[in-house]
Amino acid sequence: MARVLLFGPLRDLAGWRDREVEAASLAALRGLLADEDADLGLALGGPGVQVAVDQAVVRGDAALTARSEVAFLPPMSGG
Amino acid sequence: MARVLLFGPLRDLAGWRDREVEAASLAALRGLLADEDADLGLALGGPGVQVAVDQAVVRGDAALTARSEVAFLPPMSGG
Amino acid sequence: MTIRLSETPFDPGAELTAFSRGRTETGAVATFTGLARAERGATAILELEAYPGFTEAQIGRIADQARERFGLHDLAILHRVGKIGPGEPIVFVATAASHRRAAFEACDFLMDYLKSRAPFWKKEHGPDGARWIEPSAQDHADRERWDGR
Amino acid sequence: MTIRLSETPFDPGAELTAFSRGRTETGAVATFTGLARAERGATAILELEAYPGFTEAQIGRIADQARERFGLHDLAILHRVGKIGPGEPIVFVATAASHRRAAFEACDFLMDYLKSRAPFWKKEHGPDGARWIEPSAQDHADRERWDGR
Repeated sequence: MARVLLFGPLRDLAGWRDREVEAASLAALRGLLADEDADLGLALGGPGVQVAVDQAVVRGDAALTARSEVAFLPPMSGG
Repeated sequence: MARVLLFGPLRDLAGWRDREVEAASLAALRGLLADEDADLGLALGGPGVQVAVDQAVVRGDAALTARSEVAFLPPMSGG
Repeated sequence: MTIRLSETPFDPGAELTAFSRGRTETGAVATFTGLARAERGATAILELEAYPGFTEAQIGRIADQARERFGLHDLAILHRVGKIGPGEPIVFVATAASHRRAAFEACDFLMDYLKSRAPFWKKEHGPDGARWIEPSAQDHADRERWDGR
Repeated sequence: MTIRLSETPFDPGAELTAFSRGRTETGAVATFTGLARAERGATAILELEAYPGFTEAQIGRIADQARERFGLHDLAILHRVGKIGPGEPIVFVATAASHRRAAFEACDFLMDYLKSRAPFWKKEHGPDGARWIEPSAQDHADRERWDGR
């Protein structure tokens, strides 16, 4: 059960901020979220959206464990 | 009796900070001070020394009244 | 070096007092405070979201760069998150160096980074509803001044 | 706009608190605080002399230039005079503008003026006696950056 966090406009689009999702990889997680909510699935792969696993930005796929924290970070606004 | 003020190194050189001097013009005042203390007289005409009469910088000669305040301003240090 | 997020309003003056105290070799302290503008009523409330832990760590990487690049003695960054009313401080940056040029440039550099690339998401709640905002073209141009210098 | 000389130590943080309070349209406040360096014991005491009235008026003329040139909303300059110990603030400059670039540049401009041309006379009292000091070549070069820009 990885913990999934959404930030900024992604949170408004999805209607939730954090959830537990059972997935063994980032690719599998993306697939599960897209099956549930096609708009969200598209947005998570949209331009400038970064993904952090356990607070480290990752590119491409990554293995997830039961304690992984996966954050989807839309383009940053700055402070 | 114009009031004469010395600043910075001029004060250390002269050994005084302010004095009353009877002089009808800046030129006359310079002459009087130089007669008393030749080193000070030279220093008052030294490079970068400005003169303010009643807090306004003047170049050349200026008439003085009994209530004039004459300040000799050596090169400024900045803050 | 301190990097902090704050959920509640802060006083930039209190930060400067603490930052500048007891520095006998520093010479120069520059600060910047960003305040929420009311935009004559167009923005009622600004809402800033961070990713706690991640946001501080990302800022910390740039802070380390600034310390090295400008030879800073110290720096402090304090950033509001949550809902911010007009006139409230959003961000405070302080830099300490031997001389003023380094202190000014480092403060400027850090602000350019914070305004364009730091992990914050910003929403404006105005009379016509809420909208998410992105850095301005000026913000990006300001940051790019430092590239390759 | 305030321009003040102070015979006694001041807290730059208290100045910033007062300066930044209640600004709903300002957006950006930059400050600079110059602190007396101990120079590892070489300078025990710094002594600064001003010409009261004249000094504030001369600074005021440059402050007016800065307000116009950078579109400032406000500024404050506080300068110590008299004997200043290591670590004590010598000068505090604060600038308020809509955007950070103007606030930073105006603060930088004012400091370059104050360090090179403001009517102060400065004496360092060190272990080898006292000496009057003049602006450094760097101070003059810093100020000249603004000429003709």
